[in-house]
Amino acid sequence: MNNTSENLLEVQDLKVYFPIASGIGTQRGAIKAVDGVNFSMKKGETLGLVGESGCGKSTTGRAILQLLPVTSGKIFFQGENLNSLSLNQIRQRRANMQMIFQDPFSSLDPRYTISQVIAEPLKNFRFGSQKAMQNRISELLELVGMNPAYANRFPHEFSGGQRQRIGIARSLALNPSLVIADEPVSALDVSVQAQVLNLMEDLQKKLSLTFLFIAHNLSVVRHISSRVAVMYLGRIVEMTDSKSLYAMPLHPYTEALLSAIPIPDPVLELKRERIVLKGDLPSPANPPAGCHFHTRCPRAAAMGNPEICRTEAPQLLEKSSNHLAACHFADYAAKKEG
Amino acid sequence: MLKFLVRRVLGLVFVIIGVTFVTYAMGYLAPGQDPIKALLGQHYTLAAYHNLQVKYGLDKPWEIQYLNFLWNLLHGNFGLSYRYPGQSVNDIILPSIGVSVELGLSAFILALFIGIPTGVAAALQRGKWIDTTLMGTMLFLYAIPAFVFIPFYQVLMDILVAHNLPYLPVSGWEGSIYFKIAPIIILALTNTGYYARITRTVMLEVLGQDFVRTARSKGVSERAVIYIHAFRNAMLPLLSVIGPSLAYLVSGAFVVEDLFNIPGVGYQGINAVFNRDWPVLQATVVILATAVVVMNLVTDILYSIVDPRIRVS
Amino acid sequence: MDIEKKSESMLEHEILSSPLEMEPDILAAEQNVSTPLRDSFRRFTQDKRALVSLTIVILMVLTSLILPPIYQRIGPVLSLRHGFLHAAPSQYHTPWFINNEYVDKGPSSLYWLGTNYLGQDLLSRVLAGIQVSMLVAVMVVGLLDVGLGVLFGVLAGYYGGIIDTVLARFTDLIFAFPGLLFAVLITGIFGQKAIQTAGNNGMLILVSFTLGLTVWPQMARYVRGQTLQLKEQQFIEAARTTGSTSLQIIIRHILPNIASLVVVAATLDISGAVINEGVLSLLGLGVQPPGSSLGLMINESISNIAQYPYETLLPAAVLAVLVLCFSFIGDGMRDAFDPRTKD
Amino acid sequence: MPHLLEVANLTTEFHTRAGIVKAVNGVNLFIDPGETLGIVGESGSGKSVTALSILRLLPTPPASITGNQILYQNQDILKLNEKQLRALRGGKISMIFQDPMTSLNPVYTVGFQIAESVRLHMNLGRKEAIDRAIDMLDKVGIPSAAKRINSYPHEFSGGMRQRVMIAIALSCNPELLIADEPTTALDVTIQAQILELMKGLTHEFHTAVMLITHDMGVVAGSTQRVVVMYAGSIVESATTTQLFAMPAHQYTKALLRSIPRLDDEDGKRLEPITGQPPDLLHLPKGCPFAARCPKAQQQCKESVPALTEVQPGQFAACFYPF
Repeated sequence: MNNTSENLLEVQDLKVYFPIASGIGTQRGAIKAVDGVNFSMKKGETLGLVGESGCGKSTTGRAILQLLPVTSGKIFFQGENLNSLSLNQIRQRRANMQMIFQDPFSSLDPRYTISQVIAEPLKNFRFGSQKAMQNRISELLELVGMNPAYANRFPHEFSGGQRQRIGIARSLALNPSLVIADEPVSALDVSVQAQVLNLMEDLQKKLSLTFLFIAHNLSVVRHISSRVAVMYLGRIVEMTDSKSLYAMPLHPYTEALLSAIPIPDPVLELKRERIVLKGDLPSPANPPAGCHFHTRCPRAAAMGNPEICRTEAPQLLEKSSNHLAACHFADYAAKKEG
Repeated sequence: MLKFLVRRVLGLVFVIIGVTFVTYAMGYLAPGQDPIKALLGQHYTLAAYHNLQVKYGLDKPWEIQYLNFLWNLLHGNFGLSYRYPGQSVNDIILPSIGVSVELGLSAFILALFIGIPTGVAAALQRGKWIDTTLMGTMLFLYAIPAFVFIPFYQVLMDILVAHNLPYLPVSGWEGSIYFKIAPIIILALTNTGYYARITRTVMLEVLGQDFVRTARSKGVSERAVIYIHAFRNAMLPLLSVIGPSLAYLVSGAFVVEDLFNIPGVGYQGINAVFNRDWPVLQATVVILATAVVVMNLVTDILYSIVDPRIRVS
Repeated sequence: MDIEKKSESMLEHEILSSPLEMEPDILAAEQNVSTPLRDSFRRFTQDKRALVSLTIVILMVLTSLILPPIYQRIGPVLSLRHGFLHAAPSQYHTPWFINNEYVDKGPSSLYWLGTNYLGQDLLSRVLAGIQVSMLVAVMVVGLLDVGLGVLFGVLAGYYGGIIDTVLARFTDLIFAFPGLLFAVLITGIFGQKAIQTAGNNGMLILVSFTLGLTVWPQMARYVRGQTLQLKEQQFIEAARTTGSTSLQIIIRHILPNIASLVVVAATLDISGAVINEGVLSLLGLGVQPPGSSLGLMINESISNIAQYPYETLLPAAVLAVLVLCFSFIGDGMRDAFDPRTKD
Repeated sequence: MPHLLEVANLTTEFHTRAGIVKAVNGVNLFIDPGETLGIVGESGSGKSVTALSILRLLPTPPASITGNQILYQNQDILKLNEKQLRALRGGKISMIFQDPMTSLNPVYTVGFQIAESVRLHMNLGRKEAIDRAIDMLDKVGIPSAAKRINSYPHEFSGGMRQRVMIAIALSCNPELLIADEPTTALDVTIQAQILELMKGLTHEFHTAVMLITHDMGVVAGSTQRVVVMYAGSIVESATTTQLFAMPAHQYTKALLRSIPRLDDEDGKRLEPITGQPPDLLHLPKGCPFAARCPKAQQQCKESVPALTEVQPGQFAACFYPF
């Protein structure tokens, strides 16, 4: 776990707070978007980061790429702490870590042709002659399943799925080792989602990419990730390989999340017991004390609201082999299942 | 809400201080003849010169002069005229304020009451010939400045007079209501066009929003959809442009007062320029700027009353 | 985080909200290449009102430049002041030549558009007036409005912080001088000095400078707002992740994307500049006789409007046409570049 | 038993500058009292436009709604005048929309917005209407309803706003509720709450529901019958059990295969539908799905298959079903 050299990426106690300004310069408080996140990624694996809106999953991804100011914590990428680098040094590292964006409409400059979009990273890192660049662009377009003949067209002539392919081509232009995909299919139609997911899977194998796959949809994450981390209000509450997560979730939030996802099978739906969480997500500006989840937690309720849940924040600990959960009563689930 | 108000008022004070400073600096830097010499004429004694310098406060360094200027301003005293010995600026400018307020406010209200309903009507008839005609007219009114309308108006009146038809006066203000009709309407034209165009745009935007569809899906009548649901929302962006649009009234007022010989603030200001009477010009600028800033504050307050999202925070 | 929800039924939404402008996203993509710029151009060329206006403006400007040298060769040599003075058309067909023997005359073969109360040639004065209007417009809008407005607007929007605060305060201050007040103040106080130093050219520079100073904060505000919106777009973030520097992002992505807004706003500001120059001249604060400007022509003749209405209405009408044309062009450009603002 | 609502040959077109967009193309469907019908489809399939056409909520122009009839209890909605239509909207048929953030009027209190509907349709006075509004807020699970009645929409979260929308929609005891993607804008855990709430309340009031969604999972869990739309047409119509057990249309089959499922076995590769949906401006001559269909034959490209019964209660518009 602490062997930094083996891990491509290691995030230690990452915190990202956004100040809430209250008028005349004074700070009223902070939105704790990411509040102490730890995880690491090996080369070639795909980690799925899931959670509902406002849980801090996208912020985590952007913080890793140094796209927004990190409040505290360390981010080791290829053994080097990114937080200690200058802006210019970070810019140099960008060749190695790329991002795929959520919105296929706003992630491509409407005034750029497809080839200009893909050329941007190549130009920034002095890829070579004009000719070499054109060849590389054609190669990338073919790689993502687009006809290179379209290179001189503008984004508005393409559908959402096609634009997402173009965005993927851009992110791969510099042969990055880490790609952070921020909800890459959530803006796409269901029938197109599968195309893009398969493409990403193929590319990962072909180019031995490391993916951090951020999504709110657990069934999508399941397909593409070898490991999954679930976030709630700025913290990781559970992290394990995707098989055990779906087979035996230890955290009550994961349980509820899984049970809330409808399955396209009426027979199964009829039989399933659904855990419906009470109430709304608390504000990240003012998260509940103790375990962030205790206000909505069905397990705590079933156990008569133990005091420890309200007072002490549970640590993310290994509860069974390679299965981490941040719940005072994680064993309760294991016993129930067992 | 109170905090918001305090902040706005503080900002306003700073802006007005800025205005006075710029105005003062300009008057101080003004090239040309020494005003004291101008007042004294060809023959004067050094003692008389000095006396007058003290009286006008021009013997002190500039920063003291400015502070004095501010101090007097706080007491509603704009100082002494350079042009008319023995007259204070207040004597000259105060009577004109009432005239300008009457002219400006009437024109403003007229513009609101014609512009906004016109805009709403055009929005409801979008794309039809009524819309095209109304908006063409409104663009015309908005684009053509008052000083183009006025000559045409005057010629029209001359023709009416020549044919013994009823007509309106082409100059003056005090006397009867007939003097006031034309200046007010002509001053209102630009803003009428502006309000109508903005209202149409805003109404169309609001009418396309989801909550309007919700209202219709509830069975609310089209009238209520427009006046209860859409218009109240359209008022928000409207209010935010009405404040700045008052500036047009002021520049329009210069021209209208000048060409109609209406003794308002703008008229006095222009006269002061030709008389090189800087204290009067300074007073004009400060009064008009304050008027606009205060009106902006008023629209801000109205805005926060109409919009519950601001009211709370 | 709401984007996915928005685009779920993107197409349906698109149809409902902007029905007349639906650009089909699922284009069969077999037609000839359309670019955003080309689309705007096509929309503009379909706007008849704007096209006619553009033609009129071009014709007026060309006439004001080409006609005077020709006009100055046409006409007999006049014998004036009982034969004491002989004047060639190159003299009396100028804006400033005073001819006491041809005062307040209507159009004739000698003076095509007639003369004013001093016997000056109205055609020459109108053409010179158009030149002045356009010159001021170019200086005000081209240099100060666009130059300063874009520079400070982009910097304030992109970097925020101190630049933004300073811009905001400065804008507040300028906006507190409503309309022409600032220009009246400056030209009133420094006008004579400018005339003494550099004649009417000096006056024009002073007028342009003061007018420019009052319009650019508005442009900067527009640009700032648009820049802030663009900054939210993911392609800006994407540019950063691909290793572009801030300067590169501004030059490659921000500027091209605000260009249409700037062009539209600048066109509309031209109307404003033409009007404001007219107002200042009308109030006697702009170009001084014997120079000519449309506003000054109105100023000179309006006291005699009862006897000679034509002398006032002519410059007024020319100015109205000029201003209206620029408004129509600006309106057409806005519809062309941003079809969403039109219904 | 007569149908509650019967739509016959509904066609909705949008006249745009680029041409005529055929958003809904000859749709026939019905809904019975108390039943929940799902309408499922992707973006641009015409499902929302169908719903909006039923209540004639589309601006005409640019939209034009033609069709044989939309029969609601022996009344043809297409022939109603403004007044009759208003009595129907919100009274007999009410609607919930996708985006709870924009569907409520930001400048009025939620109490006003519920009471407005009540006063229009239930002949109640101001006071009674407010009482009814408090009742409804309470029913949809908003705590301390009597106090919250004076709150503005921005003071509620997305899920809470959707509850308010439901309160408005159900406040006049409608016989039919049209829910247009009511949970798409919400998080999954909130979606579960809202679906549960809708199910409970519509059952309690015996309200028929037309549930429009793109989520096959939601359809499976909440409906009795399903209509599948593609490119403006109904391609399949069946009971929910039939549809998922044995989808008949090739599109339905392909769609179900392409969706990532929570209960998929590990390492299963998704089977995407190739290509893109057709451009509604230039619909192909034959079956709209032909270009993406693995089983398409020459016939499919030439003529449009009609919706025919392929087994009792199951209809598909496909030449080669199953």
